[in-house]
Amino acid sequence: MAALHQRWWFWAATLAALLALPALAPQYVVHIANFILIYTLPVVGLGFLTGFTGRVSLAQGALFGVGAYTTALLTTKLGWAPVATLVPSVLMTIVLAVSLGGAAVRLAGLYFVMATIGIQQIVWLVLMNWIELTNGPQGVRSIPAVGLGEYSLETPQQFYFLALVAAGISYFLAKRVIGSRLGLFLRALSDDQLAASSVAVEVGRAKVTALALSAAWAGAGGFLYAHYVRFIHPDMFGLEPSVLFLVMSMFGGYRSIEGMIVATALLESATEYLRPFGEFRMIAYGMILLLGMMFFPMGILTLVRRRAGAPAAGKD
Amino acid sequence: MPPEKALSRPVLSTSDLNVHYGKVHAVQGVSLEVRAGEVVALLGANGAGKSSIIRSLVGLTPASGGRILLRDRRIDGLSSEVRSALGMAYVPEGRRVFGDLTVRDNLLMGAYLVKDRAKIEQQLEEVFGLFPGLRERHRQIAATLSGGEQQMLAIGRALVREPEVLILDEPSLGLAPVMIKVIYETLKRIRERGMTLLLAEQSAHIALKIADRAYVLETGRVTYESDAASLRSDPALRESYLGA
Amino acid sequence: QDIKLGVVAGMSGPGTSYGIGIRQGAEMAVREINAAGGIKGRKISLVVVDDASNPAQSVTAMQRLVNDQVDLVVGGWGSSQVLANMEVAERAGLPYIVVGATNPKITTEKNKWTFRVIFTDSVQAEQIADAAVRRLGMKRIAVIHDANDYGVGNRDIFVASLKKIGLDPVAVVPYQSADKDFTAQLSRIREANPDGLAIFGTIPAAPAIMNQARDLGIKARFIGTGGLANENLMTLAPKASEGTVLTTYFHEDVDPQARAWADRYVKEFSGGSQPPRPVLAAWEYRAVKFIAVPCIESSGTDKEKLRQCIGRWKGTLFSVPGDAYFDKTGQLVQQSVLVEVGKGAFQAFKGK
Amino acid sequence: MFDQLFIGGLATGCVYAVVGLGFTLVYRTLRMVNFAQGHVFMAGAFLGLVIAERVHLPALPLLFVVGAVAFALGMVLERLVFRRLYHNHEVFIVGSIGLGIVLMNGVRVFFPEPVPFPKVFGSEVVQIGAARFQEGYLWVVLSTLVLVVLLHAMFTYTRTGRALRAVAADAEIAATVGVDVKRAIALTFGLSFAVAAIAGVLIGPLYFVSFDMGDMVGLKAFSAAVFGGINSIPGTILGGLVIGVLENLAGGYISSAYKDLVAFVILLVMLIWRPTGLLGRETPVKV
Amino acid sequence: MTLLAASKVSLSFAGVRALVNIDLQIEEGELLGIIGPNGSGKSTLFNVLSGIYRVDQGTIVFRGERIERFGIAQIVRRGIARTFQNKRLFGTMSVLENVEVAAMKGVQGSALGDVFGLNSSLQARKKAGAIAERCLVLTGLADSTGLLARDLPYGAQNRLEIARALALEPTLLLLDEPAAGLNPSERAELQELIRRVHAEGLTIALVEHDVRMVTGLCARAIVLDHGEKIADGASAMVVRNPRVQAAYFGEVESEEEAHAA
Ligand SMILES: Nc1ncnc2c1ncn2[C@@H]1O[C@H](COP(=O)(O)OP(=O)(O)OP(=O)(O)O)[C@@H](O)[C@H]1O
Ligand SMILES: Nc1ncnc2c1ncn2[C@@H]1O[C@H](COP(=O)(O)OP(=O)(O)OP(=O)(O)O)[C@@H](O)[C@H]1O
Ligand SMILES: [Mg+2]
Ligand SMILES: [Mg+2]
Repeated sequence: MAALHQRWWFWAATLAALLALPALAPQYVVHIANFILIYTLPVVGLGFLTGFTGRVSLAQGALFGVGAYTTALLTTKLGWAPVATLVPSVLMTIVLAVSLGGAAVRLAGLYFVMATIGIQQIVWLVLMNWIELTNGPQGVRSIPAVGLGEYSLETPQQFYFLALVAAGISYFLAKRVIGSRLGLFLRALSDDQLAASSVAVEVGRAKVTALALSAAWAGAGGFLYAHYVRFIHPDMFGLEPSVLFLVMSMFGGYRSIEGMIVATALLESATEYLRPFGEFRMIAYGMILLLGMMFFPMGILTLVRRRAGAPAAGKD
Repeated sequence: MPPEKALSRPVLSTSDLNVHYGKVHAVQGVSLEVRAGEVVALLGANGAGKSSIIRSLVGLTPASGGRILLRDRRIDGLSSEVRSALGMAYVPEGRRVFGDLTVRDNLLMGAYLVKDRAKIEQQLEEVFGLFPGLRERHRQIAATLSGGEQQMLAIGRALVREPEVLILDEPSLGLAPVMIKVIYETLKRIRERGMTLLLAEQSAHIALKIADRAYVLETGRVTYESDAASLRSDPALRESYLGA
Repeated sequence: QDIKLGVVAGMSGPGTSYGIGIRQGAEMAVREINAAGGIKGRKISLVVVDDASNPAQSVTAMQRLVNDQVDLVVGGWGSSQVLANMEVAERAGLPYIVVGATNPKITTEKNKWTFRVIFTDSVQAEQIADAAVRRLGMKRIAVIHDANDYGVGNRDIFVASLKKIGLDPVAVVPYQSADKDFTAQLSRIREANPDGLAIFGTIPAAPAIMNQARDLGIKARFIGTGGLANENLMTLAPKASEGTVLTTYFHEDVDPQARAWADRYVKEFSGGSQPPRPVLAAWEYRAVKFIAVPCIESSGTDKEKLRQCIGRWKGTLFSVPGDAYFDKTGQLVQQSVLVEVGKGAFQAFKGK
Repeated sequence: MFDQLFIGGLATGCVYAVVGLGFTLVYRTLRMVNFAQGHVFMAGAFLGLVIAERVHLPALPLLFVVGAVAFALGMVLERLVFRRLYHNHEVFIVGSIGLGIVLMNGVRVFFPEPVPFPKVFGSEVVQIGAARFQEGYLWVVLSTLVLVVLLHAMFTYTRTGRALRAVAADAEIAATVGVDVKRAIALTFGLSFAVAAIAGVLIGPLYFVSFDMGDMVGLKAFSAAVFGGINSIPGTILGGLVIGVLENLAGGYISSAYKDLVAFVILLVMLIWRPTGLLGRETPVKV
Repeated sequence: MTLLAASKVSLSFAGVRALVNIDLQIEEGELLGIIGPNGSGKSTLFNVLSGIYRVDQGTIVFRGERIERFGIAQIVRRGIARTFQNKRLFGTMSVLENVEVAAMKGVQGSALGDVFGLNSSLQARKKAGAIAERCLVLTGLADSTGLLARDLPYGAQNRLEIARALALEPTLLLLDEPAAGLNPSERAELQELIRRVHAEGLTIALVEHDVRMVTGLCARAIVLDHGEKIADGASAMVVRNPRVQAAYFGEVESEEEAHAA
């Protein structure tokens, strides 16, 4: 009765396919795979917040940007080695998220959404207008590639394994988070905050922790992104990616990390496989979201799960 | 029980009613009937399926098999609001008042299908007369009422429209003895006016005080059916079916 | 085997109308060349990718061209997109001629494989500053600009050029591309009482600014650069745009060849859903036909040879007065064109 | 300058408010946020454009016709689309974002460029003190007032309004007292579409209409609705006006690059001070 | 020894005086009954003791510490647990998880530490699991651990509330109408359960409308009416008090009848 993703051979096959990809697939496909792997970080991170505390955030794109900008500026302006900037990027993102959003997490539902829209706009405006620091609308160019000793990860193939390892680590850590005490607390408080506090859950602390974690994931993702694309611009971190990340974190199924990853792959590559639609491409994209939710409201993963024989969660 | 009532036609009846929740078979082929002017009690332990039957009667949970008749009309398949318009009123389990609305607005919602304003006012007065606590609090937001006050409100909401069939799921829940008395007095009075009542209760002895007949349920099946008098008078019977 | 010509541009998103112009220019050039027998018997096939006017997607789009093994890329719209996707071309060693991005940073000395035919913001902003003071006699110039790279780049050079001439702008205010209401900015400008208002932005903000400025009673004459060089300016601000003076990338009345080409272009594409927009189409067309094709003819498709050939290119292009050539940063050096809005159309500027 | 900024801000604020009403209406009955609302506003503007260009109607009838058509479309879309999305909030958010994308790109196929809107509200410029503005602004302000008063009265004092509130509180139980819940929700969507479309027609002649006009306005309108108190119709209006005026004043006096930033920072600070919005009222806890 | 002492506690809501100058002492190891008509302030009293409402006036001392300004979680950590009259379960979580959350109270160290494996709280987690098990067995829910809390029948939800509160291993347990929705035999079981945990040394305050249960379990009872304490003493005496009779049972009701109810 185990769902597909609980069988060992499924994992073995997935792993083999992932490892073989750069050798078999054209560079362009590897390139898209890299984006997918990179994006799984902010998406899974956002999943902690939305799926597990019930708080919808539209600021994840901005936090992703903070990670990217931190490493970009440290490497281009101060000449740090890229590997040395991973920790500062993640820390910077956490600090910013907690200082801007720490007070906001106590807000209920929609008020939190609106606060995150505010945070998103503020970060974007600062990236755009604080020209002395961020180069403003010129963006940051010539960001160095991540180097491992002599070897530097220039091509999509080379970068792929870094992205894969990062996504893998993020996946397993994420699983640990939601399986941990913290995960239990977060689910409890998203069901009923008052009841959660009356069983001794420090609601405020748990929520801020969730926010910090989701920021950490975004920051790490931003780090990878900056060193892969090697040019960043404020518009890459506006509301659009925030909405995209939100959609990716919800499209795959309620509280399912695997679902988030599958959704990221499906939606990030959509712009490519929908190319035949030409100017109707975006319409097709919207249709995927809309019809997906209309007909698979428990998430697209239910497709797989049903086939594997597990009962679909049923509620009248 | 006056004999003419025993002969009167069923107002509400089910035959071979089934309810499933996923794989849980909560109601298994229940047939019951409530005749005009009668008070029928549904008794049974926790999880026996009383609420499931009632929810499928009022249209909140779809029946997975069987039929439900209101007078001679088949109503399973009809939506809740249509059943309500046909004369059913419902006091849900666990109060479920409209939390964001005031007490008064809650009662007005009970009278949603009543068009005659004067009539509504008169009914409101009657409910407030019954539950003076609610009158004092008529502008309070229902969510902030005490548990018992909410229960009174839920009952009041069903009474304002003077329904033909009144279905109550554990009306005594959370009420103080004095309030239980008031409510059962009221139910008696209503029934005298010819209203038909179906009543689920945990505490058999309260329900049996006014019931004409009772069905005892166990894990989704009717295990015993009789007139209330025999259950009332025979402690052994009560003991064996109701554990009390 | 065909020669593969890559085109990247925004064919959806905010740059749609420009992107489609670029595609049309390429199609026109390629059709003509193939009809004439191709290059040494080899046909050109076009690989067009849409980057949705989005910098992140632009990287993917260019990667796709690299993957499809195109021989060179002619295209690119939007400075943010080009700044992002040129990194890919540089890394892959793919010759790339940019036609639709004006940010000076694209051609610095760091770019090896990237060239640009359209002139930069710096040239345009400098020329319009000069024209404003010397030819239009403006004394109190205010500036309103988009806060994006285009607007900020123009503003910096424009203000610097004014200073060189000895003039300070009376007000400089930014707006965000998505703004619809400009009363806040324009109120400040009105306080400054300017006689010229320089607008560095694009459609639809620019015509909206013009309309609202007139509503607020600002009488200053408008000036601007290539961002305004779009027929929609007159559709959206029919009255307010009258008299605006701006630099543009192409004008059909500069020489008869340009006129003939423009007529052909309009005839060929006016049936489509897009209104014909010759400006960037002209650049794409000229870059393909007069720069890329001759180089492939002489140097073949070896990338390094092709790159060197383009770098050495020198010649004439219709609508460009005099000779044009690439400088050592890969920028095509040329004279720009000044136009004035009159009777709902761009006219070659006839002022002093 | 203050007059100009203030009046300009009021008019923009009114637009935020009216679009925000669309959010409020849906939220009040469904407890969900329709992320396509901004695009409905955009589509409404184009609907108005098409109608105004085909049949030359005076302003008031035009508003009525557009409102009525949008109302019908809202009911239809509810039936075909939204009804399948009530499952939970996540589904609704993603689905409505998808719908927004479809709407926006659908309109783009027909109108890839910004289009001027016929000046149905006149093109005169009115001067009050030092402030000058188009006649259309007056229409915006007046229509906003009328809409708010009507909707507020409907929700607060009528039987239908009460039923909508009851549906919001507990749809199942509302059905058992005789409320046709599906119709109530369809009505809500009809109203929210009508309101958004009217806002589109009001703003069309002031600016241009373009397929992407709903993005920013939708965002600001959402903020306005939440900020004012998403449960409260007067709150939405207040929220809209505060945001409109704030950003205009900030743009005029502080920095136009940071005008949105100023507005959002103030919103954030105020939210922390009043976590349920200006006029919002969260049902108090009672356990 | 006095475990909890409230003195002169008052609270009103927009004109409704929900608690008026309440003085209350709960002795260690006591099982105190609290009765009163609907809306008399019983739940409000619990809300005040558990930190959900702040008092307008008065002090609450628990084990020598003033707690009336403490937050909810702080008070639980001091050892006061409660159940809710209107069930507040974690609906989308399983029965087991509902109880586990509470049992985690005793686990030391930051929750984040678990994720990165910094502190080996595995032992503590196991202990929490054991506590949860025990509470579920105690409340007769051992068979339904996998069900979602929201799918439980009403009566079982009640027991889950109790199991969750017990898993907090409190010193003082506040039960708000635990018998509501139970049938007579289940009431008997519940009564047995309460007696057992009380015998293990837990101090309990019980709000109940089932007077027989209150008199059966509690040596002492207090009666609230309109927010005021109108009686305090041996439970058998208290229910005979004429003022209580009038307010709670209705004038004509005899005690026998009340018991029958
Ligand atoms: N939504 C649901 N999903 C799954 N199972 C359910 C659901 N609702 C009820 N059940 C199951 O159906 C059975 C009957 O429940 P029901 O609520 O009808 O009992 P009841 O007799 O009303 O009990 P109580 O007296 O406790 O209210 C129970 O075993 C319960 O677990
Ligand atoms: N948040 C609130 N706002 C307004 N009134 C409130 C609030 N909370 C409680 N009340 C009122 O305070 C009074 C006491 O309520 P409480 O819930 O304590 O009663 P109770 O004794 O528990 O009654 P029951 O036995 O019916 O549960 C009630 O009249 C109630 O309406
Ligand atoms: Mg029940
Ligand atoms: Mg209570």
